[in-house]
Amino acid sequence: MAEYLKTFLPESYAWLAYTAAAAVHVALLFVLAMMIVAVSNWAERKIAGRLQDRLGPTRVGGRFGWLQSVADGLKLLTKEDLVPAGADRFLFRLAPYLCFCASFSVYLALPMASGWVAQPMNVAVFFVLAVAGLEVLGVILAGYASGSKWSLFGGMREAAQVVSYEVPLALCAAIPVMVAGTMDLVEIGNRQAGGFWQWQIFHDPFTFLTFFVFLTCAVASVNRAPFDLAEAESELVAGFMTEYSGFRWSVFFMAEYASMFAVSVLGAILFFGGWNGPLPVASLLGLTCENHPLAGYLGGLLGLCNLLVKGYLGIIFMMWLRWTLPRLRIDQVMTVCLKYCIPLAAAMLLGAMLWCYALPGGLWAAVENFGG
Amino acid sequence: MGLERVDPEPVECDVRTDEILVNMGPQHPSTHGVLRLVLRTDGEVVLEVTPHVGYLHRCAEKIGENLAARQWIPYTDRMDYLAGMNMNLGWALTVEKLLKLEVPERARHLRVLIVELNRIASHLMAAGSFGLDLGSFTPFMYCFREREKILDLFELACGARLTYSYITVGGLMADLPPGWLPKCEAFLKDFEPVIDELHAVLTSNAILIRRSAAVGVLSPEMAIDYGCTGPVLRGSGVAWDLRRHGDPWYTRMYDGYRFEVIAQTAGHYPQDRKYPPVPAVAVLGDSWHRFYVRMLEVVQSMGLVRQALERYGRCPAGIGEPLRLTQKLPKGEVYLETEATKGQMGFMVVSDGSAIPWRVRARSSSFCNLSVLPELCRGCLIGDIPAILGSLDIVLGEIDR
Amino acid sequence: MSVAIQWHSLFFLLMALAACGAALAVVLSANVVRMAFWLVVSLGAVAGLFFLAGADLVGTLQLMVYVGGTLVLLVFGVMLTARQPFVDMRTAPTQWLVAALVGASLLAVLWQAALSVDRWAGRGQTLADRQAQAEPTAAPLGLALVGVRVDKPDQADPRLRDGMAGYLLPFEVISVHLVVVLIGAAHLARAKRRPTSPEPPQTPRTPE
Amino acid sequence: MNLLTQPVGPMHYLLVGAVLFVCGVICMTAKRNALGVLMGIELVLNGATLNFVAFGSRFLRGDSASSLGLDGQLMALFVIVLAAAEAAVALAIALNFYHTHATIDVDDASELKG
Repeated sequence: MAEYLKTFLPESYAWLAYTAAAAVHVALLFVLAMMIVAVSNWAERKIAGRLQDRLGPTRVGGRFGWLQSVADGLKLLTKEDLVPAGADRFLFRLAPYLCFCASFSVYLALPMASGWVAQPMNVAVFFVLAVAGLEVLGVILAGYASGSKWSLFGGMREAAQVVSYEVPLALCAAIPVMVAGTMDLVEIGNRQAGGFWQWQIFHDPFTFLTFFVFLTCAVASVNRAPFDLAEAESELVAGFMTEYSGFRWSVFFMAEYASMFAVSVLGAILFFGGWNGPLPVASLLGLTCENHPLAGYLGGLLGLCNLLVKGYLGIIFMMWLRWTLPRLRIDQVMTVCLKYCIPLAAAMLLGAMLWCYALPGGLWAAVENFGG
Repeated sequence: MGLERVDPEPVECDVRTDEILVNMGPQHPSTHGVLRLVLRTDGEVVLEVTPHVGYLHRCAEKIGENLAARQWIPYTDRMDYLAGMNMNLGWALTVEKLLKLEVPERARHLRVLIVELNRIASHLMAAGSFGLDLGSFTPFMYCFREREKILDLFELACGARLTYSYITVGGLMADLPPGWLPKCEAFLKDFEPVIDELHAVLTSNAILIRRSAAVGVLSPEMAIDYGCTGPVLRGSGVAWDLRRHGDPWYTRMYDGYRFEVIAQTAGHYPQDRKYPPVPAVAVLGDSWHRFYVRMLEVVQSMGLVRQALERYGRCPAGIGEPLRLTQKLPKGEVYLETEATKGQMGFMVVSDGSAIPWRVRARSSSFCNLSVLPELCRGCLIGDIPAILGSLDIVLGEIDR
Repeated sequence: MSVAIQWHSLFFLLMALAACGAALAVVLSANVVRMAFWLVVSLGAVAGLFFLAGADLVGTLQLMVYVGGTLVLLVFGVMLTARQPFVDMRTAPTQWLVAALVGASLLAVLWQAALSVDRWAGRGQTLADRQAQAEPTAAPLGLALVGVRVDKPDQADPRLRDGMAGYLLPFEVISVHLVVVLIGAAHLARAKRRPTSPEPPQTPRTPE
Repeated sequence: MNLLTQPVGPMHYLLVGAVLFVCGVICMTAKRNALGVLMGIELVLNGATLNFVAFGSRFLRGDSASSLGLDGQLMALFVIVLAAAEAAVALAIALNFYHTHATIDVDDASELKG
């Protein structure tokens, strides 16, 4: 894109072309993330309403309350932004943005379709996990800087929980990485092209089980119920968000949804074929770059839709959990992590390793070999 | 009975840090009103809990000493505002006992009908908010939906949804409107499957069991020592229900009614239908048992409502005359306890012979139930406090009066 | 070489300024939580510098282990030991003076040393040259850790060529060392009292 | 604009590393809070890691000759991992000290003085 823009500009203004290209990329990513937040916010309220035998939003923007998120956003923007007297003002103001930055930086390395990624990275899986784990710093700082004991409890809980759950999460992510033989998310996604039987979750029984451990850890690492201890309403008022109001509060909120979607997409790419649909429709229709650039573009768009649907299925699953289950206690959260998730993930890693050694082609290839 | 007492020693924890003094309430979401708990914690471990009450004190008893006996009925509504009918009944029976005033048979059955419906509503609220305290929001809405239906029935009967003043000294304020009985029957029919739903999302939910089983274990001895009553006492395995074991003036209201006193005696609950089994991790007297007792009592109350519906329909018209405001009370004093939804609600009236009582006193069940909280919470985690408090099911209006 | 801005240099400058500025802020802030915050910024910027140097695995590891693990642990420690919120312990001016003197002389030495070798200045190649040389490092690093050096196939010494130059032994030693250290840290952090409850309610937190 | 127009070499990394190192040293000597000292150590380690990476990076050197190659990055990996272990132990010591002395001021840790 920068090269294309450069043709319109004199040589000495080449930097302008680069800046414009970068700005467009950033804007695209930002709009994508904001749309995800807005839609998730609406969906959460609607799903919660349906689960609870009520309607959810119905007024703003037509029959289904489509514009509820806009109304919520306007309300939050116009609310007073309070800083408690006992707070560390500087850190208090900064903490939400730290959270926000961490969860949005993840999108830097998340491919949205084959090759549609802001920054192609050799170690993308690792990078996504690392950056997603940074969100906890903002939460801890928010908890500490609020100068409230409830916030402090929330921050401490978050620190303990997220640092612990990063371990099984990384172990679970290591298994599909090992099966695919690369940490590049684009490459991992492309390897699962073909059909749903090529997805890594169906690679062997171990990856199948790993997915469920991954699911548990992913829900825990983005602090959703039943692991939402950091903001446990009935215990800690609102945890680290107790003292926040207005826009700053909504920034935390956006960060939460953004990381929910990021972790769903990560799961989709690692286990569910990413942008490859259950049936290879795009390649059957010939929507690849080899045929025509425009066809490749259409195929990418189809892949994007695929990925968005998969990501949203993940988000809807998390919402379903949140509105159904009670919350765990902090010691039980730790027990789940240390006594169940880590040993299970380690065992799965070992199992998948042995499977890859014995039957390199995966379950499908094994079946084919057996039949042939 | 396989009881386990909570270790009274403060719990030693691994990584020791500073003790923190935290104020839980009076504006905390899970203190069920304006209760204030001062927690002394070491990290997440609670070393000491001190409840502070009185934020909702409204001098109800003193007001009662300046009003005619029947005029105080609306004030009883505002004590346990989740079970106004039971409060009305307690005061009405107390004054009736002083007056030796009999109510007609139709009024008796109507009272049973209304009071047991209110018990269902109150227990639904308790079950829902218990779930909410443990972080499960949706069952709360289900409970509220059913409670709304009961409140609709009450609104049809007396015009009010929360503070009814329906049962009064000498009978009831009005008879049921035409068409009320079929509506009540329809509600019972609809409600039956909802109980199974609630059992599915609450009682047998694995997380809820782990959060509430063996948490806040109250031994029967301690329960009796602290004067705990109602589902809290029965949750500890003491089969004691004033509807059966109380003052004859009260128990004769239930003459001829069949119901079970819900408590785990001899290792099992009285069961007339299939309920989720008691989980292996649950200890008698813990939060789970208190919750379970309420869930089973709802079914008993449904049975009582059904019986009352049938009996009420057979009675001749006449639901008693409300006491005239100028009617002089006989000299003397009466204390009567009734089985309200939260426990034994006692009212005392002392009369010097005038129409206005000389002394009025209310014995709050929630107050006694709350008094055991510091014992139950010693050494628990912060997350357990809402569980224990929710299982005690207190109402601050009644505690502070 | 055109006069156009080198984007790589610009980003390097941004990251370097962030790293140095935040490091200075660590020194200058009195509040320990703010110090931790500035340290996060500084180490994050260093991770950025690693990325700019083409060491993406090291950069990611820096983000994950250092910023996400070690610093969280550190902030956790700050919270556990903050008697009242926002503790600050003032240092005497004379101590500051001594520290500044030591620091300044050290900086002078290091600065001089860095500037002394002309080859290190990195002049003379274009960005395109460098990009041609840049290659993914994750796989060679991983192989080196298990003892295979794919980047040095032309070793003169045959022993080194057969994997002796790999890092398998240090890798193992460090793994064992980490386990020992974590167990030791957990043991050290425990209060020296016998817990009376049969099941301790909290397990000591350790980093990954 | 000089810096912007010329490519970055290991020298620039060394300068940044020197600043980090010196800041760390000052932190270690001047801070009285044990955790402040710990943060100083982290800064020092990072300054050193930066040097390793700079010398090991082909991207910066442009020539593969006489470079540390992958060894530099491997060293950096080891430093990062060991720093995590070091922080865990140091934190445990600080906590223990805090339990016994109710402070983490390192100036109070003087029992072993003769």
